Amino acid sequence: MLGLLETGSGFWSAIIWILLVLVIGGMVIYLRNKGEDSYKKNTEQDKPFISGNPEESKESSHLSASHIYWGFTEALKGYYDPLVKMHTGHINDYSGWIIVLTVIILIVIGVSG
Amino acid sequence: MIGNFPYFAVILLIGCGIYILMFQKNLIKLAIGINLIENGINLFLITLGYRKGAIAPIYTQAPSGQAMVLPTPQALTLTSIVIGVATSALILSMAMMIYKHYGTIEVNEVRRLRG
Amino acid sequence: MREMSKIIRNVTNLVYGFIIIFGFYIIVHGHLTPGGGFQGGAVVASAFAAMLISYGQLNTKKFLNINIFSLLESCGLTMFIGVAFLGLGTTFFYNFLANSGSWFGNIVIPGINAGDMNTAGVLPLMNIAVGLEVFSGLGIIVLLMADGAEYTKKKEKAENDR
Amino acid sequence: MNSFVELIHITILIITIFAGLLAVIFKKLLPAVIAASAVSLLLSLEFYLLHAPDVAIAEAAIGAGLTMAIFIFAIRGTK
Amino acid sequence: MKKIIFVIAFIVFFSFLVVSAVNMRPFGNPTFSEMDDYFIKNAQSETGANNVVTSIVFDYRGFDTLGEATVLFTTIVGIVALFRRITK
Amino acid sequence: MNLFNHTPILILAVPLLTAFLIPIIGKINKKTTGILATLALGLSLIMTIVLAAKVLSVGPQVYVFGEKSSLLTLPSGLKFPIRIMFQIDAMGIFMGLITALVSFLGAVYSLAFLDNKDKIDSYYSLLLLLTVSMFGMEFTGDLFNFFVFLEIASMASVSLICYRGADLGEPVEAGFKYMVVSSISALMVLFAVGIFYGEYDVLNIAAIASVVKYSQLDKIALGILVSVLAMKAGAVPMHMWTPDAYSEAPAPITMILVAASQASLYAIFRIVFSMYNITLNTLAVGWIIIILGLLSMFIGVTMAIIQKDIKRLMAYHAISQTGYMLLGVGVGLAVLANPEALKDYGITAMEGGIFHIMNHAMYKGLLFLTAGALFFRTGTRDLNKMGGLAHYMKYTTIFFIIGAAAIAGLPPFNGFASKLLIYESVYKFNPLLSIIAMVVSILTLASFVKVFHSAFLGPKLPQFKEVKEVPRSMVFAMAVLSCIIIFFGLFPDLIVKNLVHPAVMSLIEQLQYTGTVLGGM
Repeated sequence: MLGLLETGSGFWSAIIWILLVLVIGGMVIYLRNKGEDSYKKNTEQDKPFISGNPEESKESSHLSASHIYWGFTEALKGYYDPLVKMHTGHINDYSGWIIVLTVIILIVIGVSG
Repeated sequence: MIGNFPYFAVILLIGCGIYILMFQKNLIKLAIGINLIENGINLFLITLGYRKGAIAPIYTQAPSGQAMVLPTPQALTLTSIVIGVATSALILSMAMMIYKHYGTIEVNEVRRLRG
Repeated sequence: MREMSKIIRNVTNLVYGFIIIFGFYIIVHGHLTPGGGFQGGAVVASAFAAMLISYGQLNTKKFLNINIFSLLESCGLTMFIGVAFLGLGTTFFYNFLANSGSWFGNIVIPGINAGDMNTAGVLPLMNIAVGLEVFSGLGIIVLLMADGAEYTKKKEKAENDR
Repeated sequence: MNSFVELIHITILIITIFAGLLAVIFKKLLPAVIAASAVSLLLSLEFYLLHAPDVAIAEAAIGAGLTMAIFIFAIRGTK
Repeated sequence: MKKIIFVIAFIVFFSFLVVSAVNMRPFGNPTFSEMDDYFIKNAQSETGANNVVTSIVFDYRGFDTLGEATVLFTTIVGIVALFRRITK
Repeated sequence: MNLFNHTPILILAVPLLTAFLIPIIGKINKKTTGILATLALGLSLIMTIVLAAKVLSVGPQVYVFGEKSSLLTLPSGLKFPIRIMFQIDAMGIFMGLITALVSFLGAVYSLAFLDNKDKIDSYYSLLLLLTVSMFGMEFTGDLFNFFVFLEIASMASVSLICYRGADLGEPVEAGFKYMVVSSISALMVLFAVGIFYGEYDVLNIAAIASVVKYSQLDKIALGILVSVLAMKAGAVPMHMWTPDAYSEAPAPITMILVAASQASLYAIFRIVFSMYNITLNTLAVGWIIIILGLLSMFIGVTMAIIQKDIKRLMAYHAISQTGYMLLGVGVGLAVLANPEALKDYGITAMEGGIFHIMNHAMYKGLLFLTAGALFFRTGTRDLNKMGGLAHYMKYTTIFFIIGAAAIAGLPPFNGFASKLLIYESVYKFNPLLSIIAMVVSILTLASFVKVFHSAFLGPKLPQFKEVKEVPRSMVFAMAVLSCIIIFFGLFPDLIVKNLVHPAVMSLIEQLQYTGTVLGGM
């Protein structure tokens, strides 16, 4: 069959996957349409509720890029600090790491015989 | 008597160049380092082509009956010399442009791109 | 770069013509004696460098023009690759003129000889093409870098020197 | 005779290495460039002794002449 | 810390270079030279040039030479583009 | 004179001739240079496809320069070839197809992206030269010739990286750094070439393969070659030039630079598989490549998460995706001496790694082009300053979603297919590696969610009122790449069976490569 990729232990076919997604998606949409019918548009119901405070202006509510994974980077501070420090931008380091890695590879090749 | 001495000259020149590239902090010095490695490798290639008691591989008015040195490394070295001058020219003009924009050619200060 | 003293200028005047002629000799005799397109081109370009150093680049620009050089360079390269293309009847870079009896096609007797200009097929053509390319190319490099040296250095310093 | 030629080889190579070391240790740029250029010049001599006249011409013209010229332009341009 | 690593790496790298220099075949006595002997023997009759090096540069390895000329051309185009504010 | 026999050289020679002529034409009319370059690259794309059909149906092609017949490789009485030759097997033509496609689309994209810049003729000339050098690295069968093309590639890419350097300092800085490291790498390659020459007096890769002994010197040459070429491919910890260069180059050039670094990756595979093959200690070298791959994957993606510059972020992802290729092929190399394991999962792992090369070129190219489109309209690469661009640039948004989904390995896009092959086969080799690869994939998705959120989502910002959709030629280039991604995602088996599997087999079976030149000796 077209689009059937053998992976050695099984197979993958994007077309079957899409058909499955369509079927399941259809079922989900069907279920959703059967749901709550007291919801009405353009009433109080679809306005955001921020504990009774007025909604902020849209410009200031946009989260900028450097804050998105703040918690993640803060939690992994011990990993990130030395890593960022390693990227010094010195040209000497650039060439130095090449020599370091060449030496390591040469030693591994030499030891392994 | 001479043994493998030319090869040691080669690796000393390469070592000088790599030392400059790893530890010295001036952009033009880095260009000199690359130039030194280049020279070392040229010497390496020519040394590989040498044959004791042989003459240059040119038939015009050569003494007869002698062996000739290996010609291929000479052709390779010609290529590598011209490539070397091209490399130096490009590196040096970039160093000049860096000076134009940054006002310095010290490695410690030429690092706006990092992280 | 400012121009140097009168002695140096006179010596350059005297010498640089000979250097250029010697360069072209090396280019043309590339298939007979040591030398060839690269070496000859480099010698010619070093004559330009000497001229640049002794006269200063403002004066040199009167007789060396980057536009003409870049035209010559493209011509040389196109000629080189064109000669390679001409061999396409058999393969790329095929030496179709060698031993054919026509241009540069005299048959040589293997072994040591005095050297005949009219041999070696496409090699002299390629030597000339590469020589053209190399001397104009290195000339452009030298001229541009001399200009760039004036352009990038600190301006007030340049005023002091004057 | 043979050992004499070898002696010349060794001498030239030792001077070459010495010039290379000088190019490393000079802090000022102009002396370093001149030392690097001396390396090229000596190498060109060595190439000639190794029976590579083609390469010797190229190295003398390009390595010692033009490279030094563009290095000097670059030093002028970064001052 | 980093500097110490670099110094050690440099020394080890240099010692590897020394190993390669020691293991290199003896100076002046090529072990194999079949390819070059072919060039020396046949270059004159095949290309008609007395200078074997030239016949290698332009005939046997002509494509390398095209590449080399291209390197020079590339550099010049690059420098012209880099210094385009002056040449205008 | 049958031009059909000369396709291998015409693929290179036509763009090369155009590159030489462009400075002359540019003096007369600057506008035509772009169209001329695009035409030349289109011609070479067509010829590459023709050659690919020939290679895949007939077998590896050999083209000898300056010999009476293009098939005659060995001069009488000698055991090895003396002339330079092109040896194009399935792996080479696989890389060639990537190169041709990517550079053609890059030229099309540049038509609008770099409209009205001064010295535009230099730009197109360099673009053509970069393409030629990549073709040369992939097709050549001669080690010294490879060095020459490596040098052209680094010169051309450096000049293109600092193309904006006449006005700005950062591009020149990036170019300088790249130049220094690539000079070291090229010179070290030349040193290794010298070692081979001194030992065996041959320069042809296939000829070296037939005599290589894995002696002390061969080990040193192997170590140097692997490390410096891995540097050119951007493997950690020698990756630091990658974000600098990729972020400062013009966007279409960044796309081509990705393909150029993959040409270096190809060279590693060529040297390890075709030149040494089982003479080397496959387990040790395989693990070196696997560990390089793991480090690249993990450090690349974790550094990408904290970036604020959109192109720098994508550059770190390029490093991390290179890790996948190294991982897949490294596993294949580690089990090369073990026929059962090779048949069981080694070949699949290599198929995954090699297929990932093509996929990566496509989706990373697409992503860099969308980043370029954002830069073209907004004038900034800083993610903190962007926002709400989906309102203005509908097509770009769609293309970005396709590219991001593909790089994160979401089905049904092409990234998933190759990553699935890698996961499943690597799991059989060592489960831990497979798990790390999956974690990296999740982190990739996370960081692209960040980009999507901060650049495209959000309310309309006042400073971007004037922003509109990019010009048609840029949309065309992105649309072609998106179509390819979707096609590869839907029918991965077509590509794997017809292109990737022959490529893998030509790497594994050394005789397929050397036999075409040396006649099965």
